[in-house]
Amino acid sequence: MSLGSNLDLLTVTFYGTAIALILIGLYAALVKRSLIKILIGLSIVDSGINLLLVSIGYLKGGTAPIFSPAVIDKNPAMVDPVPQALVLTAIVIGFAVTAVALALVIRLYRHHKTVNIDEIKNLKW
Amino acid sequence: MVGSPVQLIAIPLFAAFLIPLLGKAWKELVRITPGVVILYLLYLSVDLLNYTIEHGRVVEVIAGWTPPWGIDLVFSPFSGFLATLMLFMGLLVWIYSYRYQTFEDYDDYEPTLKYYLLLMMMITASVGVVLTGDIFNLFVFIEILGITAYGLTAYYRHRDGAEASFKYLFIGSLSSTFLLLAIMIIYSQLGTLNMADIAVKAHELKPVYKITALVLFLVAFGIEAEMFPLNGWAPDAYSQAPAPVGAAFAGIVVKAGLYTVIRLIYTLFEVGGTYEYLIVMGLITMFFAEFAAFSQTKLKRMLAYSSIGQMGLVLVAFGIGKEEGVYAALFLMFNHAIIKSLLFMSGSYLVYKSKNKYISELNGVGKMMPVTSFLFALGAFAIVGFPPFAGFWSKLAVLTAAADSGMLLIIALILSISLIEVIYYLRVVNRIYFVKRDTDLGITKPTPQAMFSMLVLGAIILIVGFYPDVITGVLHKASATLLDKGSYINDVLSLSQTIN
Amino acid sequence: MNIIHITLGILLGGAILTYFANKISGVVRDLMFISTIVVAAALFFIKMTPDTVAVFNLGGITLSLGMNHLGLLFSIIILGLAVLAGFYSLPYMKGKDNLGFFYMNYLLSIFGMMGIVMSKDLVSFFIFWEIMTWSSYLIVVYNGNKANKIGIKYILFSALGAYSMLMAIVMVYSQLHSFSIADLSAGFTTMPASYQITIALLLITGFAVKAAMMPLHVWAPDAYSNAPMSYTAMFSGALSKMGVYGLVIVFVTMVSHLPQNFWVRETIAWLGAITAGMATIYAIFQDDAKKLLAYSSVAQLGYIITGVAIGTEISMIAALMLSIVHGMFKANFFMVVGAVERQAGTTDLTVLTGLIRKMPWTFFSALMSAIALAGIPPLVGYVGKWMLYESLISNGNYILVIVIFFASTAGFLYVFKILYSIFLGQEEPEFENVKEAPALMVIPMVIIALLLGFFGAFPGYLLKYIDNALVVMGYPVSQGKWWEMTTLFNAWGNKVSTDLIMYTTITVFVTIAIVLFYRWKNGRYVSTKDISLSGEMPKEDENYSFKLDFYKPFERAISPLLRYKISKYYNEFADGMEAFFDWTRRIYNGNAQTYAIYVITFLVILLLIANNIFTV
Amino acid sequence: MKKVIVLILLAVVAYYLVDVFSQIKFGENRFQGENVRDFYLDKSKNDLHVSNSVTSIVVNFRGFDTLGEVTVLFLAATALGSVLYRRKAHGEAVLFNASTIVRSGAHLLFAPILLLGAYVFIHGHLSPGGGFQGGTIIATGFLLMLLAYHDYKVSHGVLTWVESLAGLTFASLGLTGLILGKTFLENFLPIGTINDLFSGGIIPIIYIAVGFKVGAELTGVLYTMLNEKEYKKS
Amino acid sequence: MDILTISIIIMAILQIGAAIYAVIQKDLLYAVIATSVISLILSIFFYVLQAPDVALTEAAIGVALTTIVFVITIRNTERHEDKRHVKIGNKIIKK
Repeated sequence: MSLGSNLDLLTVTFYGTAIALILIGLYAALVKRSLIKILIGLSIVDSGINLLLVSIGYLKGGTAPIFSPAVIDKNPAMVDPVPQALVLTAIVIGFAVTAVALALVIRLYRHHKTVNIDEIKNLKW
Repeated sequence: MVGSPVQLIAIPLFAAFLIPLLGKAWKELVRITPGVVILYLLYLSVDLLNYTIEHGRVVEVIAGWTPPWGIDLVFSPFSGFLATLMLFMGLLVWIYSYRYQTFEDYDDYEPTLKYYLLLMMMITASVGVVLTGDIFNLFVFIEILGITAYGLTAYYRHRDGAEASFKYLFIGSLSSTFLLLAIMIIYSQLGTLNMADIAVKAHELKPVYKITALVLFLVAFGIEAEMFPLNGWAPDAYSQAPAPVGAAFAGIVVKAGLYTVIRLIYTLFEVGGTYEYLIVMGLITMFFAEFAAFSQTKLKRMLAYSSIGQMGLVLVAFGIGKEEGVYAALFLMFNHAIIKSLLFMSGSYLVYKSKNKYISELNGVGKMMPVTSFLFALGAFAIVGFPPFAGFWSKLAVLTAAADSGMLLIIALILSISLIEVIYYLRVVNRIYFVKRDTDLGITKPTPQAMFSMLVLGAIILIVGFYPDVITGVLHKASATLLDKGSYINDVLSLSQTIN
Repeated sequence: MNIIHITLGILLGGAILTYFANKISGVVRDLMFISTIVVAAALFFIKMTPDTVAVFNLGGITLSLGMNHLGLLFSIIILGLAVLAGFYSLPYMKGKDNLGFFYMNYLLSIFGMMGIVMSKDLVSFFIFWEIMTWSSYLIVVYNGNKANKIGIKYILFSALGAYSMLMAIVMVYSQLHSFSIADLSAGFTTMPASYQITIALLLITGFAVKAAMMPLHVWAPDAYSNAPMSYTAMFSGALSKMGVYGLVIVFVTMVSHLPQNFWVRETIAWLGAITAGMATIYAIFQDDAKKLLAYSSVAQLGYIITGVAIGTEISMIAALMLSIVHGMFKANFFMVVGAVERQAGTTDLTVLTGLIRKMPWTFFSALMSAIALAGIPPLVGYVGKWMLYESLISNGNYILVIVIFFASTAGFLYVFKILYSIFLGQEEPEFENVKEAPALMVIPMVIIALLLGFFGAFPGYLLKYIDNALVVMGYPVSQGKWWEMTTLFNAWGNKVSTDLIMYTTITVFVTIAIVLFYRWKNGRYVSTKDISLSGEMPKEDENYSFKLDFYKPFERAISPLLRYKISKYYNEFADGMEAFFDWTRRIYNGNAQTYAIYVITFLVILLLIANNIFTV
Repeated sequence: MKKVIVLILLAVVAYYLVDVFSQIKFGENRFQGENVRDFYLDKSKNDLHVSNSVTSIVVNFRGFDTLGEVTVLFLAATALGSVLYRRKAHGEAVLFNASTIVRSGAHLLFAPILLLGAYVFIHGHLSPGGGFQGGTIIATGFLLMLLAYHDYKVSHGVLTWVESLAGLTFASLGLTGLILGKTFLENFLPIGTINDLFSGGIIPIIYIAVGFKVGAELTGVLYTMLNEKEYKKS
Repeated sequence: MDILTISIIIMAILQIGAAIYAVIQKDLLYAVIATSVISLILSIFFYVLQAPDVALTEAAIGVALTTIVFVITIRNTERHEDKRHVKIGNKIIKK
């Protein structure tokens, strides 16, 4: 089951969706007023980045980079494992940052009774 | 044989996992172990620094795989100097925050454990950022630095810590997004993540990739280094964090951010126009930060803006670029770390009781807290560059560097900025000593250990002021190492031939 | 460890020890303070030989300190005034709080000044200059009232001057790769023309701020009047002379080589003259003695600046002579006002009256320094002024002479105002129990007064030192015997000397004094109320000595000129800057999303312009 | 107004992103010379005898990243704890008992989920998966129990012990590499033959430690957030 | 254009639609669910791109944990984006 067929269509879909996700995420983060919606936007940006990172590592007709017993002697062309390792770390860091951000949102709500970013402006000038 | 640089990161990690257990055995251990660890690391890094000054770089390989394949840590006089400076400041911040009064009001086991853990890890993360030789590893260390900074900024309940921390997190996550995009472009084209390898292969990059990657890197690292349009979060984070953390921000965290920009421009990419970019951005940052600092009414926010302004000056010095430029920049970094931390430490004791730290609440505190206000005034006189103190030599170095490369306009701009600095710092000193006390705010005497760390900083200012040759040797060696990129590359990449 | 190390070491060590001595007790502090000054001065004058050099190596820069005759001349002013003002300030400052701090800064500014006079290279010159600046700043704001406004104005202008000087120093370094003044004067002509003129102008602005030249003088009146009088004596007497010292060096080493030599000298001379004129006019209408003296000090400096700017041999002698003499009588006048303030409690001229009988010695020294200030023959002020006129006329700028002449005669007006309102006039019951100032305050004043007289009679003593200084600056030797003036001849060939006029006036005055003295016995004591006013007998409580609006008609005549006070424009500029700064900080409006939008806009701008600013 | 500006900005960013990424060919082998990818694949198969090369990269070649990674999670949990810390918890937790279906289902599913999680991180070096994935699955298992039963208590002490011990094993394995004269995190155990359970030296051990650590940490995080007292009611 | 490519394209469109829905939807709970849909499709893409490890991680962290953490936060703060659109019964009333 490999993505052999017409490559340029797949380029458009994978790169296209990744960049679309990044842009939609950024739009949400920059325009929406609710803190949670901003964080949703940021997590969508993270997903877009991760998709982009993995799709960069893809190789036409390559299999997963695992030398399972079935495939160990045939040594087929393998997909690039390095971006996968990076994405693994990036996903977990993305989650950690989102968790801390949401904790901050709870704390802000406790104090300001609102999650609207325009109303949380004690520190200015 | 001198210890290996990886201990500078492995041992604090080991201790970080150990501390929760130690805490169960004896509560006080939670406060003591970070200090002991940082002290040992400081000893180690000073020892390493002396070694590298004689014998050149120490490149430490991790997991046995030599640089282009595995991750490597580079302990050169340049990164070593920064690491030692950070560890020294970390030690002083730890001493300052040992049994710090506000923490006592929180005298619960939970928050103190978390504070000391996050503080130690913030220092280790900055040392990690400075030492690592791999861009993805740099990304991970910047994230650790970020997470600890978010946690520490939001430490106090009674202040707007959460708001400042959220702003820092929001902009920080944007910075990590751009960083990932840039690493992606670099990896897809060059197939390697090692800095020396990238530096070698950078010329193979097609212009479109190189420029986009450079821009993404500049914006991501610009956020960490608090350049002008990207540093909205910085004043809030500095002013809302607890006093020791504010001193740590000024002394350590912003140095790591600045290091990333410098490593990018001096080693990673040889792109024309980056030095002018540094000068222009440095000047803009200096202008806006100093203008904002001038019209501040709150003390810690004023110190925050002034710290950003000083960083702008360091950027300009790095932008000037030749041997004197880098030497001046490093001298400025050293002075800024020492003096700004002293100002944060002593300043926050002067306005300790006031809720939002107005400068007007400083009136006449000189008589009540003679030593702390003397130290604050000493810091103010030093940062402004009055001669017998440390700040003068670094300002002179920057100006001579600018004059040598014939940038008269830049000298004029730097001097007019320091004119503004003179006014708003001496305005505060005026209030401390020469205006009668009109508020009924009580005062808090600093704890003995807080006084100790402040006095150490004050002594350093005087020593470096009267006899700057104490550290100029190290600075010259460090600036020489940064400048010759060739020796960095073949030091790191030559290892691959020897080991396997 | 030659004499330079010792003197500077004593001064610096003394300053720090005095601060800590204050913790022990007042007496120890006073002792430590006065002994530091006396020992330093004594050692300096005994053992100083002009060729001793001390070299330090700090931060990769060689700092060399040495002494030449020019430096010796200025150090006479500094240490002389320091000793006298030191003794004066012991009783004057009794009872004020944290005096350790005050005396430390006092000694630090002396240390700074001695360092300036001794420094052979620009960096040490700048270091001591800044030490002098911030230590004098700490004293200007010492007694706290309106500290912020006056202090900030003072430090702003001094920092402006210091930083323009620093820029010039750094430009010199970039051209000649050395900081030493000798190399500078040798290599000045090799520099490109644009560098030459900018360096010269920057240095002139730097020194003009300290010498309170017209456009940059705004800080002087407040700073002089707000500082304690014992320090102001030294502040206006010696500290402003550092500006003159700098100007002398600049004009001698650099301006003479400049292509625009004539224009620079002309503008600075005119600025000096304008300073003299305007400051005298302002001084006339001041009601507070301190403010009046401050403006008068700015005016006197105006003469010196003109003298230095003209740059011929006689004008340089006049300038140096005036700076020494101004140092003496200005310090004396400030001490007088300090004594009056301490004894009578106020320095407001409209309130003070009739202290002549109560404070005779103070009156005597006030009289002598008034005569010297106004340049009336028997005293040394006349010699300086005379030589200044001599040089201006022989140099051909006649309009300048008219302005200077007007300024110095108008000078007499405010001198008379201060003498008349404080000492003469009918006594008031309010000042009934005013006694003479304590001995320690009176002795320095009387010493200076006598010196004024002595040098008036025998100017040669002073001129000997000035001559050695001129030789150092490259002028030919001009000094004759100790009683003569100079062997110089002015443009019309007759000798420049005031001996004739000087001795006639002295003989006339002395004879009158002797005659009066012998007739003293059958003199009749007359109370100030015993005046017949066209037949009316003055009632007991009426006081006919008018003090208010002393020169009202003169003021009405001059008032259109007074509207253009320069400080009005400075305040407008300062408020404009403040508003602009306040506007710029609005950029950080506290909303995290706006900061994120700033980041994205910066990214977009960088992406758009990346191709043409980064060349791959 | 802000919307318009943001849209324009994002359009420009989109243009540049598309411009760069359209030139990077999808699925085409870009690296010809000796490059990192082939090196890792070859070394992971022959030197380390680890079949899942992603795991060998994550744990061995770029082990330092994972050490940093684990610290990030550890610090995130600490920072989260310090941000949400409240001295006197007032008001009762609003957690309520889920419906019986969920409770019985949770009871049924809890053990298999833990088993699956354990399987995933034990076979990290053989089949896809590993420390992070296994740990998260275990955390979801505990989450299920926390949501189902309002009085389900996860003892904080045990979590801290597991978390710290796992972290210590990871760090000490790295340090023993250093002590034995090799470099930090280098493999010093026999690497066995590829594709059987005990292959790849210290890599599986590290990944198992990571599994425990991540599992304990995320459960702690979820526990702190869930037991965050319901503020609205009080 | 075999079946796999078509299904990928459909899923891609679905993902972008879910992203837009997540941004536009006022009720934050639905927005969070849309985010988990995005992560789910992302996990499938990772599987298709021959990256099983990452697919497993994305499934575990992206879909499960991120969603639950968001839901917990919504429970502690506000469900609707701006208070004014409070839903009573099925009518949305501006408060």
